[in-house]
Parts: sequence; structure tokens; C-alpha cells
Amino acid sequence: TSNAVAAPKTDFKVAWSIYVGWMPWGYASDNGIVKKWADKYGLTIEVTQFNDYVESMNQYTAGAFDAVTLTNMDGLSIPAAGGVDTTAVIVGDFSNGNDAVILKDKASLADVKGQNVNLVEFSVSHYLLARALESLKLSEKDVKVINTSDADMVSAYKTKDVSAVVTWNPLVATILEDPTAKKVFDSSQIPGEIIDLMVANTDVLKDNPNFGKALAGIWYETAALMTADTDEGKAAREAMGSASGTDLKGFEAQLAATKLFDKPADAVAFTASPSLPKTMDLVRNFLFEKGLLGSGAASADVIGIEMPDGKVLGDSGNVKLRFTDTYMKAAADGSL
Amino acid sequence: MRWINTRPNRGAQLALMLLPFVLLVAAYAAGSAARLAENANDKLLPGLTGFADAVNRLAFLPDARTGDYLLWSDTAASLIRLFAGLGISTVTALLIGMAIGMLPYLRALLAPFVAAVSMVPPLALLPILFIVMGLGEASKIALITIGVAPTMIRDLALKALELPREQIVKAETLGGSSWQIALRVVLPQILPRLVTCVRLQLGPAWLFLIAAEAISSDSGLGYRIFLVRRYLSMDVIFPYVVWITLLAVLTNFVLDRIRIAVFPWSELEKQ
Amino acid sequence: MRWINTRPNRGAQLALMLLPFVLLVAAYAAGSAARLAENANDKLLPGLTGFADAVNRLAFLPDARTGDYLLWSDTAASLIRLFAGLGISTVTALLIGMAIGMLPYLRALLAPFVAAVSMVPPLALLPILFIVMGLGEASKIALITIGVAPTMIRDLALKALELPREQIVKAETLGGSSWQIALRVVLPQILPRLVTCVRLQLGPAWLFLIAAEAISSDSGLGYRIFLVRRYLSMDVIFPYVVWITLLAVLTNFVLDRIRIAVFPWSELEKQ
Amino acid sequence: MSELIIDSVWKEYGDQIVLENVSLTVASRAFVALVGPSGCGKSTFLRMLLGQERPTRGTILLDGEPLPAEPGPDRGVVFQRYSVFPHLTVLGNVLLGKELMASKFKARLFGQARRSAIDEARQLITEVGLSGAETKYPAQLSGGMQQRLALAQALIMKPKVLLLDEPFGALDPGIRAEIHTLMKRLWNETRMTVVMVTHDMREAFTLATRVVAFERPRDRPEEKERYGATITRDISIWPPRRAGELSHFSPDRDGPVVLQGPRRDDPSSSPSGVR
Amino acid sequence: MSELIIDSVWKEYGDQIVLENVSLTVASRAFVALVGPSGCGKSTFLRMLLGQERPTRGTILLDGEPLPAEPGPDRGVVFQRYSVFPHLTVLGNVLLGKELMASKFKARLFGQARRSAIDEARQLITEVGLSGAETKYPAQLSGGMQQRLALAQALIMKPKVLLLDEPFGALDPGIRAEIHTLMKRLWNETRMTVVMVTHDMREAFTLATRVVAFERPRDRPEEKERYGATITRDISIWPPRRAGELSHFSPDRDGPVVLQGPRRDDPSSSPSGVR
Ligand SMILES: Nc1ncnc2c1ncn2[C@@H]1O[C@H](COP(=O)(O)OP(=O)(O)OP(=O)(O)O)[C@@H](O)[C@H]1O
Ligand SMILES: Nc1ncnc2c1ncn2[C@@H]1O[C@H](COP(=O)(O)OP(=O)(O)OP(=O)(O)O)[C@@H](O)[C@H]1O
Ligand SMILES: [Mg+2]
Ligand SMILES: [Mg+2]
Repeated sequence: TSNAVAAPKTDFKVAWSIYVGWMPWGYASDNGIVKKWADKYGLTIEVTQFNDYVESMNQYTAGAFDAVTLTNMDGLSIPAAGGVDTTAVIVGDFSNGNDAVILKDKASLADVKGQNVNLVEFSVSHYLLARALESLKLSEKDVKVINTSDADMVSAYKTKDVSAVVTWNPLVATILEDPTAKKVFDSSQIPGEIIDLMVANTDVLKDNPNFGKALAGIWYETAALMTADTDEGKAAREAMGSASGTDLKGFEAQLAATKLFDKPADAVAFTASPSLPKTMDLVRNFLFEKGLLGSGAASADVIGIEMPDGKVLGDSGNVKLRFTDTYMKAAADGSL
Repeated sequence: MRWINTRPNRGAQLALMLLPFVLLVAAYAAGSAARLAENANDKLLPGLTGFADAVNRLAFLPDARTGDYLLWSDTAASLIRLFAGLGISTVTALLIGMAIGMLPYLRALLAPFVAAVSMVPPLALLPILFIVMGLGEASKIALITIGVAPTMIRDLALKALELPREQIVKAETLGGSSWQIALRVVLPQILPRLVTCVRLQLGPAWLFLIAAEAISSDSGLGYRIFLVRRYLSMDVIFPYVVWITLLAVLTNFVLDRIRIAVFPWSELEKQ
Repeated sequence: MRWINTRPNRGAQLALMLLPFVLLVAAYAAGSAARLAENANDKLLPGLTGFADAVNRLAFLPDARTGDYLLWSDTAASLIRLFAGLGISTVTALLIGMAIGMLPYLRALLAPFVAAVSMVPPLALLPILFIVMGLGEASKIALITIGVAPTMIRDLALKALELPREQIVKAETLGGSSWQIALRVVLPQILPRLVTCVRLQLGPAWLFLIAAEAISSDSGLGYRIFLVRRYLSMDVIFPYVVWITLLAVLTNFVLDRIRIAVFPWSELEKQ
Repeated sequence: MSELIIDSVWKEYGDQIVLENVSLTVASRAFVALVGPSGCGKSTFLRMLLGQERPTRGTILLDGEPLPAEPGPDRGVVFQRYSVFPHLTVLGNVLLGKELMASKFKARLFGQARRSAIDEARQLITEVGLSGAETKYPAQLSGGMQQRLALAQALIMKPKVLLLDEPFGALDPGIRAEIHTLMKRLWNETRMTVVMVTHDMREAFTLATRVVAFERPRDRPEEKERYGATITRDISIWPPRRAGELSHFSPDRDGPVVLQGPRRDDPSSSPSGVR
Repeated sequence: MSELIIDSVWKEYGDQIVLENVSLTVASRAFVALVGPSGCGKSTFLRMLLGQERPTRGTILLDGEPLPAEPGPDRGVVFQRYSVFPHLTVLGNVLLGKELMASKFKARLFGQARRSAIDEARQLITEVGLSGAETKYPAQLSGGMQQRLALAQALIMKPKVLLLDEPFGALDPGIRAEIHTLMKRLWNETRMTVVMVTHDMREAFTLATRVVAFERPRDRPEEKERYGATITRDISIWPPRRAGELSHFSPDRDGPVVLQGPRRDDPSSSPSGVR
């Protein structure tokens, strides 16, 4: 946990958890892609798989890992709010239908009013619900949120007392297999707001830019492989499906609801677009309302969020979350 | 003098008792100070003032959203579930355990089954439990019961079996029927053991309660711990853990006092 | 004839023993058939053929990704962790428990602390554990140890204390030092109890193992259960649960045989 | 009447023959002492009289009727240990039999019925010399007091037959002598047949009207399993003792009086407890 | 030499005075029987001789030296129960003392040292009549055999003083008589002073050279806490017995021989076990 130490560091630890947009990390680790890129820069990179997403972020925040996969929202509320200056090295994808509001036996989002809604409190599902309610000019007061662990969401849906859930894939797909389940809102209606990132500790990255480059190299090689319409690509998708507990078909269905940035240029464009500051503004206001930017936070501005162009959203004296296109651009330029 | 024969006096005993706790707090304070020096916002080991703030906020200021005093509403919610679960387990264990211990037919029928069930990891069966019991209080109480009752049943059955055969025969010569012997000879002698048995199961019961609350809930000590775990708010988690431990230690102590008060003979027997 | 005096013969006993298991399977089959009739794709209660498929796939076909036979590789991974955790707990409990039981100074120092620690819910402290121990096998083994050792320590300390004072005095008159008495009088009499103690902690140990595997792992029985839980793949979960139960029952049985074989006198004493 | 007829009884446990062809007729109001080496089957024989076990072969008749297959209120028992209930006070222990007989479901007495049962119980408690200890629990009594309590508890049932399995074996001699006096008196005053197992010859000859010895005629190790014990001696005491007729001999007090010696710290020991 | 001098010893537990001003000189090779009512402090007195407890006031000297504050190999002990180790065989139990004395860390003997210790142990086992049972565990022995084993275990240490706390109280009379014979012989043959607590007057007078009685002079309940017990009688046996000089009287065998009676099913009981 040598945040401030500038001594040359060659051993890095990366944590990832099981989610469709992050499966490539496991595949890359299993198939030598990680080692190949690490060797290229004279590093060793240890990739650790988590079953439990929250724990992976906690471990990163506590300093046990140099990089971790998480969403833009959790990046702000967990490591950044926890004082760990964090940089998004890779914008891997955004959820384009992977997160959804599902009602039982009701076809319209408006029916959610007055219901108990089961979701993982303070997660992107919570955010999605808030955005869905906003689209109806409702607020969270109009429903009752019940915290429910993601691992048990599917069986929770099957019980009588659950009538509305908000969750993500593969849980969405599994729940929708039930004929009573109707998807009434999903993340494709708020495109680009739920972003899956690979973030790294800013200090570590500053001292060891090669680490960022290696991560970018790993990601784009794997992404290209898995999206290829070849036998190799299919084998990669099948392996990722199996690792996430499903099969090829299930995995491809999840992939279809994900806007994967397999080409670095697309990711660079997305990161530089003016929609990102807008999204982050929505996100930080949501988090502030929920009291998740630290108990002493006076406004949503307490934490600074730096955009690739150097503009800062919020307190520029306390920048803790940074978006950069340095590494993705290097990949796009072929200069890795 | 041999080590086994040297005894601390009263004062030394008290000092020794407190020592590990003091050391633990000191070690924590040192670790916390070191981490906070590196990152003033570190959440893993907050300083003691951090705890004071969090405890103050949770225990003495109303929550902005619900207006509840969270620590107390969480405690109430958890204790109700805990005691409901333990209560049901206790009654079940008493009835089934006594029956298994006393009736050879029932013993043949149930003893192996209960032994097998007591080895089933209940956490793995949660989905089924939810479907059957719903997501409300029932399934939380059921999880505690399923986790705790088989062990209690086995323990009580064993205790009922261990009653000297002579006592049962003696009761028969006093004209006792099976029912009367159960009521007047076996039950009263098993009750003190039942209390001890509940005390031994307090740890596991809390464990299952926390697991159940982690899964689906909107209040409770376990709910709060798992909710704030998302933000690594150890300033809340540590006080909650200490509070749970205190509650458990206290319950343990009170139950033992109750046993001694209600069944004075069980204390005499020990000596 | 009073109910307490009627005994089933050997055949009836066997039949009675099997009955609840048969009933359980039958109830399951009926429930499954009912749900499948309603929705042929129902995942909650798969039919028996569903189980057969899943077991065949997991146990006898190599995994597409790793080439492992998952059931066996998961079992190996879990058992290594389980026995490592239990092994460390056993040694710790033996050393500390015996020391607490024998030495009044150490008892004053540690007994209250261990009692308090045994009431701490270990699951709430997982983040700390992972930071301190890393995410490899160490932290999983540590969780089992933390969950299981305090209870074992208390149990063994109690057992050491329960040894009749007369025996210790007798050993002193035979010229025994503290060390010699520990080695030749206390230790051998505690060992059989230690085995029993491990048997009692098998259930909790599996629980903690599953909880640890649920959080960070890439193999193990608990890992698999939590991985496929997202898809409600009860066709995998049920066989895994049954398998865990079987392993636990078997371990329990083997440990008891070992105790009887190694410490024959402990079996004589009982009668 | 309470005559016991044991007719060619055998008892086997698996392959092991414990008792072989035992026949014995115990007259009504007799006091039979059963002696014999350890492990020869005395307790087993008593358990059969009690109904706790059944003979493998042969019959046992009580007043001409076959013995019920279970222990019941017509046969009282006092064991060497565990004969009183640790969770009941002295009074509760003696009352229990009355309560079980009178109240089928609650197994408790209330009101007038309870008061009269208590009176009866107190009287018995006084008779066995435990008055004053009514509210104590067995753990607060000495061994001798516990056995006297067990006697009172059995006697309140007015059993036809009283069976005693080494009831005084764990007591020390002073206490034992006191209890012998009590036992003699109770046997004289109540209408029951007594069968007592004992290891103590002196006790047997002090109390009994008849001493019956069990022994294994063939006792080599390799024969032990194959042959059971049977009655080898059957001695009637002379001059004959008869229940109700006060004997002119006071029970032997375990040896000469040597010094005005140790008294028990036991509130209810008879004031004449001098050995 | 092994002379015990107890000089004005008091023992209090908190407010309760158990022993009050006890003074006694026990000559080397004496056999003192300690009698007295239950709870008067006999065991407490013995525990003080053993070093397990310390007097509140007063001194105890062994051969002129103050007693060590802990039990040690110069004073052997046999309690009424729990005197042998259940996890060791008969041989293991007797060997243990040798092993503890000879091997400081391993507390085990090997090779030649072990063989010679075993020889010695076997000889003692034979002397107490347990030969043949060397490989048995205590749970497989009768009560009498266990107490003989405890004796052998204590004797292998060749203690200066042997302390016995009701060692034969739990045995039945036949067995007790056998053990008395053994005890007499051992006392005659080994060079030790014996102090034995007993409840049994007959036993005291059968074995001892001197009988000492403890009693509380003031025994009213309200005084019990405030005054302790002390020596009230001190009787030397006549004709005097002396260790090493075989007495012309054989120990009393607990009453008249009445019938060629019960033998224990106990392989090593002496063949003359007739009462
Ligand atoms: N339930 C049983 N199953 C098998 N064998 C038994 C059983 N009960 C007693 N025995 C055997 O029967 C024999 C007689 O036992 P019992 O207890 O009747 O002897 P005892 O004469 O009362 O001896 P003691 O004087 O030691 O009390 C013993 O060898 C014993 O092992
Ligand atoms: N450790 C102790 N703490 C307090 N009181 C004690 C302790 N040990 C013994 N006593 C008290 O000292 C008194 C004498 O006890 P002790 O055991 O010496 O009697 P005893 O003569 O051996 O009796 P018994 O014949 O029943 O064995 C009793 O009143 C007992 O309650
Ligand atoms: Mg018997
Ligand atoms: Mg004593």
C-alpha cells in the first residue's frame, strides 16, 4: 500500500469481479494475455477474481490492490469518497440494457408507484430506479426500497411478497425467464450513464505509467479476441460464459445488452464527449442526496472529478476521481 | 513453586483480565494512527473520534430519512428476530429432543435424520427458504431456527437419554405414565440444560441473523453492517460489532442467572 | 405397555431410520413435479433427471474452460481449506485451552478475553481479515479458525479444569513438574475430548468456509454454489448441498472411530 | 398378601447366560437378602422382579398372577444411587407418587387433596427421620439422608413388594447402622415383602428372615459365558424373625463401642448415634 | 527417618475456622488413623500435611525441616477416588512416577532404564496382587483393584510419609478386608510413616498404631463458624504394634465367617477371600 512512495514498483495487483463487462480480465489472466503484456513492460501483474463485487472495491480502497473493476458511480462513492485518488484507466463499456427495472404482472413503469422495490441499496440499481422515477416525475418517496443482496435477487423475485426489482445481468435475464416478469425500464433508456471502468490508484499510475499501458494492452487484445466472429472468438466467449456460471448463449445475450468499447478510438471519443460531465453531475447529485459522499459533505462539490480535458467538476482542491484518455489513446495510436 | 500452583491475587486477577482488552485497543489505535497518517480519509481503521462521531450520529441523532434513532431501531429489529428465532428453536428442540430422548420408536425414526440435517449448511438453502417463507421476517426467523435447532435437538435428546435409567424406573414404580414421567421427571431436569443450550447457541444464532439480514431487510444490526460495508464505513461497522458482542455477552450472562434463579437445584448438583 | 418401554426390533429400526429420508425425497419429487407441470422451465425444484444431468456434467465431464472435473476440483479445494482451518484451530485450541485450564495466571489473563471473542460475529469483520491476510487461501483458513477456535479453546479449557484435582495432586506427589503434568497427565486425557470438539465444530467450519468462498475465490464448493445462485441453478446447488452434508457426516463418523481406536480407554470410561 | 413365586427362570444376554434355572418362593412379608459375588446376576434378578427386564425362560408370579411386564406401583424400589429426583425437594420427592397416582394429566395435586397428601408425606418424612429437611434438595442431603428419602418415597406407595439393590452400600458404617434400625422398624410396621441385594454379609444377617446366595457353579474363564449363576445356598435365620413381632435382638451396630466417637454433622441423625 | 511435628496449627477458610490449635507429633514409622465426624476437617488436615494447603497459623515440620509448600515425591497419597490415571494401563500408572523422576523433559523412559523400571513396577504390581492385569485400564478394574493400584503407584516413589484419605471407604467389606491385610504387610515392609483418615472405627483399630480423633468441642450451630475442630482423643493401640515386627494378631476380617460365601469375579483376588 505504497500510495505516496515513488520507489520503482514492478509488482501490481488487479482485482476484478464477475460481471459480463469484466469477464475479459479473467480470460486474459487464464490465457497468458496478462503475462504477455506484463512481460513486455517488465512487470508482474497478479489478477484476482472476486465473487463479491463490494469486497473487491473495499479491498482496493483499503489499499490491497492497485487497480479494480467498478462502475463510475461506485468509483466516486467508494474509493474517491474514501480519500483514495483514483484514475479511470479504461472505459470498458456502458450498460445498454444490462440493468433493468422489472415488475411482476405489471407492464408499465408507472405501476411501480407505491410498491416495495427490492434492489441493492446505493448501487447502480438504486441510481437506475431514481432515474426511472425521475422520468415519471416521481421521487423515491413514492416507493419503498428494500435492500436485497444481488446473489439472492432471483430467488427473492420468486417469492410472493416481491413485486418489483431493480437489478443487473445475468440476474435480469434469469428473472425475465419467469413469465410474470416484465421489464419496464432499462439502462438503454439512459445510455452511457452506467459505465464500467478499470480504475487504478492515481499515485501508482503516475509513478508507473507502464502499468496503465499494460492494462490497456491487455484489455484491447482481449476485447478484440472476444468480439471476433471466429472460432477463437467463440471459444473465448464460451470460456467467459462458463466462468460466469452460464453458457455461450447466456453470455452472448448479456453481451448484447452491453455497449462494449472493443475499439480504443470509440472509448476515447466517449470519454471526451460532453455527455460524460453531465452523467457524472447526475451521479454525484444522486450520491450526495443519499449522503454517500462522506457524512460531513456540505454539497455535491466536495469531491473534485477531473475530466480528460482537465476541467474539474466540484472542488478542484480535492480531486479524487479522474477520467483520462491517455492509455486508451495510446492503444488507439498503436503506441503501446 | 510450580506454575500450576501459583495463583494471582484479586488485584492481579483484575489487571490480567483487562490487559488483553487494553492491548487490543492500543494496537488498534496504533494501527489506525499509522493508516490515518498516510491517508487522512482512510476508512478501514478510523480513529477513536471517528467512532465517537458515528456512535453519536447513530445513537443520539435522528436519521434524516426515517427520523429513527438508527442504533436503537436496528437493535430492536434484530433482537426481535433473534429472540423469535431462538424461542421457536427452543420450543422445537424441547419437544422433539425430549421425545427423541424418551421414546425409542421416535428415536429410531428421527435421531439419524436430525443428525444429518444438522450437517446441512443452511446458507446454501436460502433460495428455497425464501420461496417457502417469503422475504419478510418469517424467513429470517426460519433461518435462525434451521441453523440452531438441530444442534439443540441433539443436545437435549442426549441429555434426556443421559438421565439415569434408575430415575425413570423409580418414576414407573411411583405409578407414572409416559406422559407423567415426561412432565414431572424429564422435563424439569432438562429445562436447566435447555438454558445452557440456548447460551451455547447464541453465537451461531447471531451469525445466522446477520446473514439473513444481509440478504434482504430494511433494518437490523446485520442490515446496517452490510449496507455500510459497501462504503467500507468501519466507523459504523466496528461499533456495531462491539455492540453485538456486548449484547451477546449480556444475554449469555442473564440467561445463566435466570437458570440459577429458576432452577436452584441445578446449581447445587454441580458441586 | 408404556410408550417409553416399547422398543422397535432391528428391522423396524432400519425402516424407521430410512423413513424420513424417503419422505423427504418423495415430498421433493411431488413438489418438483407440480412446479414443472406448471412451468416446464422452472428452475427452483428441478426434476431428478435434472440432477442426474448436472451431476454428470460436474463430476464426469471436464469443464470447457479449465479442463477440470469441477465437482472434484471444488471438493479438493474446499477440503484442503476446511482441514487446514480445522487443523490450525485444533492445535491452537489445544495449546491455549490447556494452558488456560492449567495455569491460573494465564486463565486470569485469557479466559475472559476468549469468552468475549467467541461472541464476536466473524462475518462482520471480513474486510479487516482480507486486508490483513490477503485474499489467498490464508484468509479463508483464517476465517474458519477465527470462527471455530474460540469455542474450542473454551471447551478444552473447561475440560482441563474439570480433571479431578486429586489427579493433579497425585501427579505432583509422583514428582511431576508443571510441564511433565501437562505432557503426561493433562494432554492425553484432553486429546479424546479434542476429537469430539472438532466433530462438534464441523458444521460451523463448513459454514465459515462457504461464507469465505462466497466472497473471493475461484474454486471450492461454496464458490460454485454462490456462482450459480445468480442463475438459480438449483440443479447444481442441491447436489452440492447433499455432497457437503455427506462429507460432513462422513468426517464426523471417521473422527469418532479414530478417537475410539487411538484412545480406547476413553470409550471404557464412558460406560 | 404378596407372595412371589419364581419358577425355573433363565436370563440370557445374547450368548451370555447370566442366570440359570432359578426357582424361589418368597413368602408374603418375608425379608430376603440376596448375596453373591459381583457380576453374578443379583441386580439382573432384581430387575426381573421389578419388571424392568423379562426372563428368557421361566415365569414369575406375584400373588399367583404373572408379573406385569413393566415396573408399576405395586413394586417399590431403592437403588444404590439415583433413587431420588434431584429437582424436587424432600417433600416434593415423597409427594410425587401421590401426585402421579391421583392426577392423570397434570400429575399435580391442588387444594384439599394436596393438603392431605402433604400431611401423609410429612408423617412419612418424620418416620424416616427427615423432618426439618422438607424444603431441602437432595444435593443438600448426606448420602444416608438421601437413601432414607428414597425409602420414604417408595413407602408412600404402600407397595406389595419392596426391592432394594445395595441400598446402603455407599454409606459409611455409622450411618448404615442407623438405617438398619429404621429398616427393621418399617418392615415390621408396613405390610410388605422385601427383597434386598447386598454385598455385606453382616447386613444380610442383621436384617433378613432369609439369606439367599447366588453363585456360578462353574467359574473358569472359558466357562463363564456358557453357564449362568443359580441359587447355591438358602439359609433361614434362626431364631426366626417375623414381621410385626418385635425381635428381641436389636440390630448389630457394626462392632464394639470404643469411644464416645464421631457423630455425623447431620441434623436429623438420631441423638443416640453413638458407636 | 520421617518424623512429623505439627505445632499449634490453625486453618481458616475466610471467616470459618476449620481447625483450631492442632498439635501432634507423629513418630517415624507410625501408623496414625485419623477419625472424626464428617466435615470436621480431617481432609483439610491431610491436605496440609500433603502441602496442598498451608496452615493459617502454626508450623508443620517433616524431619525437622518445614514442609515444602507443594506436594512432592517425599509424601505419597491415596484418595478415596480419582487416585489413578484413567488413560494409563496398570503398568503405565505404576511406571509414571519413575518416568517423571528420571526424565525431566520427555517424562518417558527408554531402553535399559525403562526395562529396569518395568521390572521394579511389575514386582510392586505383584505385591499388591494385580499381576496379570498389567495391560488393563483402570476402567476395567474393580474398585478394590483400583485402590490397590493407587497404593502401588504411591509406593514406587518410596515416600517418607504415606497419606491416605478414606482410601477404602468406597469398597465393600470383603474387598476391604483383603486390602487391610495388604496394607499391614506393606507398612511392615517399607520404611514409611502412614497417616490415614477413615470413618470406619474398626478399620482404624485394625490397622493403626495410634488413633487420633478430631472433634469440634463447641458444636451448636451458631458457634460452628467461630470455633474449629481440634484433637479430642489420642489413643495408642495396645498391645503396641511396631512396623517390621509382625503382629501376632491378624487383622480382623469384618465379622464372623458365616458361609463359604461370595467371591469377587476378580481374577487377582487372593484365593483365600473367604468372609
Ligand atoms: N443389559 C445388559 N446387557 C448385557 N449384559 C448385561 C446387561 N446387564 C447385565 N449384564 C451382564 O450380566 C451379568 C450380571 O450383571 P448384574 O449387574 O446383574 O450383576 P450383580 O450381581 O448385580 O453384580 P454387582 O454385585 O457388581 O452389582 C454381568 O456379567 C453383566 O455384564
Ligand atoms: N477450599 C475450601 N474452601 C472453603 N471451605 C472449605 C474448603 N475445603 C473444606 N472446607 C470446609 O472445611 C470443613 C472441613 O472439610 P473437610 O473436607 O476437611 O472435612 P472432613 O473431615 O474431611 O469431612 P468428610 O469426613 O466428610 O470427608 C468443611 O466445613 C468444609 O466446608
Ligand atoms: Mg448389582
Ligand atoms: Mg474428607
